[in-house]
Amino acid sequence: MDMLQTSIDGLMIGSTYALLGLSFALVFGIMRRINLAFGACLLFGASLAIYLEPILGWGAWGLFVVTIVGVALASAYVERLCFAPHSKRHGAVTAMVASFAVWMQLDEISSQLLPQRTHAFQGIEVPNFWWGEIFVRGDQLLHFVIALVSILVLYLLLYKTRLGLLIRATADSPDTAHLLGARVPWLGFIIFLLAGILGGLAAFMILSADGYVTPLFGLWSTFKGLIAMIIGGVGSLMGAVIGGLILGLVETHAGAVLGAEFRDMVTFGLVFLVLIIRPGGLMGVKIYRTDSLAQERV
Amino acid sequence: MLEVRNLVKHFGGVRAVDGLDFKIQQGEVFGLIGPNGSGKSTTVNLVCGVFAPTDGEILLDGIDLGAIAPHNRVDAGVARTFQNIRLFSELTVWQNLWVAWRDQPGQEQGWVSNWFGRSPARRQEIQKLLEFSGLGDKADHLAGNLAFGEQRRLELARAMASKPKLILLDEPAAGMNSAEIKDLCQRVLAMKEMGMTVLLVEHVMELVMNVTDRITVLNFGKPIAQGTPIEIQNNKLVQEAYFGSAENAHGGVS
Amino acid sequence: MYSLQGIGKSFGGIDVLRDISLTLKPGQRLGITGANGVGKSTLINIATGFLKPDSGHIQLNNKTLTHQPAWAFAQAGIQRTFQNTRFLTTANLGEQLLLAARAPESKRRLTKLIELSGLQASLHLFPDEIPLPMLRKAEVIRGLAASPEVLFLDEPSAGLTTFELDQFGVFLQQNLGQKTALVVVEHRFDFMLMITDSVVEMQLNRGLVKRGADVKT
Amino acid sequence: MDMYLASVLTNMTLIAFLALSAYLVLVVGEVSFGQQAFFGIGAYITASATALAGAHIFWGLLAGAIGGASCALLLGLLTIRLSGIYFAISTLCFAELLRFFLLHLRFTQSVDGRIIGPDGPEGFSNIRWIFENHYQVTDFLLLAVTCLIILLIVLFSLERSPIMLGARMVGNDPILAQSQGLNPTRYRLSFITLSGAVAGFGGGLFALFNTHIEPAMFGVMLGIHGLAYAVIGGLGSAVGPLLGVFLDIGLLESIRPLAAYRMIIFGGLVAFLLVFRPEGIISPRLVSRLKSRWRNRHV
Repeated sequence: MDMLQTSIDGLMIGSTYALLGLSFALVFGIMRRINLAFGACLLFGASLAIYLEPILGWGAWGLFVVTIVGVALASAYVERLCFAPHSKRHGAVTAMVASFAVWMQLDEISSQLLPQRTHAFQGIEVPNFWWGEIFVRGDQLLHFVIALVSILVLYLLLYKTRLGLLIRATADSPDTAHLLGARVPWLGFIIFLLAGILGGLAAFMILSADGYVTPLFGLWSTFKGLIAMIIGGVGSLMGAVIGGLILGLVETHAGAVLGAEFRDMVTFGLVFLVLIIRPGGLMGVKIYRTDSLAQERV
Repeated sequence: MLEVRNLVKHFGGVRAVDGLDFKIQQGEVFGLIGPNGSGKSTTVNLVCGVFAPTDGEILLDGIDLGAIAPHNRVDAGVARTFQNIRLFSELTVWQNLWVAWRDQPGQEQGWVSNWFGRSPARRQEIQKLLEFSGLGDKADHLAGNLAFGEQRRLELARAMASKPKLILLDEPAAGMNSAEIKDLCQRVLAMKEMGMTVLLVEHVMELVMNVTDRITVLNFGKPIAQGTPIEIQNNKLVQEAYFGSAENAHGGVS
Repeated sequence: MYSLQGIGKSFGGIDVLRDISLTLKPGQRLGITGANGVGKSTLINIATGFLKPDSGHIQLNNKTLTHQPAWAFAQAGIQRTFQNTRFLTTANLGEQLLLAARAPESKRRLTKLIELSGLQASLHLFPDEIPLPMLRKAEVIRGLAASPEVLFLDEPSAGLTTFELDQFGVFLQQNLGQKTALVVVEHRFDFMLMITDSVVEMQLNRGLVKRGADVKT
Repeated sequence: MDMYLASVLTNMTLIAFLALSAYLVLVVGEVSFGQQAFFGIGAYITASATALAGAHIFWGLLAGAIGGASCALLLGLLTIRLSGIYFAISTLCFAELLRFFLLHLRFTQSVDGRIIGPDGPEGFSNIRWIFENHYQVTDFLLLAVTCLIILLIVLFSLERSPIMLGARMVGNDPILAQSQGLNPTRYRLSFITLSGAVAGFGGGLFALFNTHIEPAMFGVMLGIHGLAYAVIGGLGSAVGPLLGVFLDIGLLESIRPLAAYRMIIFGGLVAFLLVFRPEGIISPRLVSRLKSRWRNRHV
């Protein structure tokens, strides 16, 4: 029974990791870029929300809205400053380092907004309940549902609309899409906004489940997102969702069996193994292969 | 229709295009030929905006294309195919057309249907275009899985999907065998019948001589002759510069 | 003696090369022509080790190279140029050429070749500051510095005017040396005839077909 | 010399080793988020060698460098197929795994009545070499700077040899490198190993200077800082990473009124700088220009 309880807890947490992973996969799958400042954007959004809460007085829903808007704004800022100027093929490293620099900046701004080490973060209250012998936290169940719905909305956006088609065409071949009239630089901006909104959702859910924010949240969420993306397959959206769920499962099980201190290490070990044995991840083999082919083209 | 005036393009010290003038009339198939490295592809890329010209003007219906950004040239009415096929291989055939799609001027549909793309009228039109390209039953195949000839036809259909005033065909016969070239001839002639204006850049003579109305011959970025296919074939200068030095005049099939 | 035997290669189920064979004696000069898309570039990439053939063997002086990595091909003495010229963007020309010539013998040869080509003035420049005809020469010098067994030129004429091409051809003829075999993939027939002594045409699915005097007009 | 100034300068010198090790990996075209691990391994080994085994500082630092190099070589061998982001993430994981190893490394001994040695998350305290040898901060600064200068001399002479150019070619265009007969794998492995040695050596000095080390010091942030310094400084010359270190630690950290806002300024500045100089301040082109100007003036 414990096994089952742990697995369900893992899936609930995994669903928020899936959103983090999706944010990375969106950016990497379409633009082949890594945004190191992602976690810092999340931290900034959360800090802004807590800072404004006494002023606005909207309670948990205020936190929800301000967090998402804050993260999206920060994400857009990062795109303009760090990614738009380095859109050429060789700009990947430079863009990554620039985003690291902005990470430091956003971190500092966040700690100016919230000078203490921990701050309470209020969640939306949902009663907990027992489902047979399994304890279900109401807020986690709500988050699980929100995560599923946002994944579904993202899917519909990407696969059923013209904007999504343009985004996918750009992922496939940016030059051709550009020549066919897609505004590729603008699409990059949209993608960062989308990633920001997803990240903001995830940030709200994770923080309200924990009940507090610390300055370490930025680094933590960057790691979780990257790892979820890598396990599932670099750049594959479906892979990122599966990777997030796997990450949640592995973490909770490792925590339950080996103890909390081993939790992170088991995931790092897992990622390292995945990279060495199957660099394309579980789902993203195709992107890995086209990337390495493109590198080898004479 | 399309008017090119004194077009010049330098790369470093190399003059890829060096003072090119020509005019294409509405409904005409216009050929641009010349040995490799004579500046044909550069001309295509200049018209499409991949390169900015060093000097000169490109006018489409009197509008200066130079002032229009490359990604807006499709909306301005210029569509093209590519020498090396460039399809979105992860998208289906239908989606490849829908990416490039523009509604017929005067029959634009609302943003809701634009957003989702699935209005019945539009589906019918896209299907018609697929039938024309001989891809009628392959709408849901991934473009990357099509055979070489089919990919070329899909590229052609995609260029037509944006309802351009002018279609540029950049070496559409490259790598084709003679049966495929014959098929391509038929298709280009059909496009002409539908009233489209085509700029054909090619060195497979079999295609050029059969479908074009007029031809300009380039050598080292400069036009050396202009005329109907028959005039060009009998032009001494062309024979000397082109057939004397180019690898073969018989369309790659000897 | 360099030989390709029965080379086959397919991409995604489509045969690009089928049973291609080719033998080169030291000092031989061979031209390869053919329409776009028949697999000339693929052939060069296989012959220089950048692609692995699906079938067939590659031998140099009775040593089998087929499954060696590309750098081993180069070390064995198979050099090439690239269609669009290929240089580092982060070092000046002189440094890059020097890298190609590691043995003292090659260094001497390199200095001589640089002198003959008139490249001295460009040595401190970055490749993107050097005009194309110079870069083409530099690329050939880079290939020739180590006195290779075989030198492959991939469309060396692209972007050159007739005059520049003539100069380039003369330069090649004078500096190839007795030992080095040359393979040129090219569209420009006049240039090809100038620097090669036989020409084969590559045809779709038919391999290499000898072209005789009929093309010499 | 002012104690504070001396310790800032020493810190800069020590971090410079880390930045240089990141630079060596960047030269062969890869990005590493894991150099801090080699730094940490070096620190632990040097500390153990001097404090536990009573080895001379020379052997202690050498052991640290060798330890860093062997870990880096192991990483290089394991990731031989990877490049780009795949390599970068694997270095991150590898570094965290090594840190985890340090977190669980318990090997305490009684030396002269004190219990010392690696003690899990508590770290390794009482590395008393600096006291036992009566080193002042300034003396240690002198030692560290001397080591850094020796390393720079080695790197500069490497810069003039075909090895460095070959490595740059492998990093810039592996295809071209292969056509020149260079084996990219060998270059990558040797430079990654070398970078491990440099980081390990720097880590050894770090341990001796700080007298206390713990696994938490060698987190990812340390490594990413080193990487950022190398990219900001530029890949043109080994001076680049030093310039990066100087800009951040030297210039901004030492202006105390700015301390609270340092990262806001530095972060924005770096991102902004990279827009205009994407290849870093000291780009290869700048170096080559300066060299040829120098030559023209002195011929």
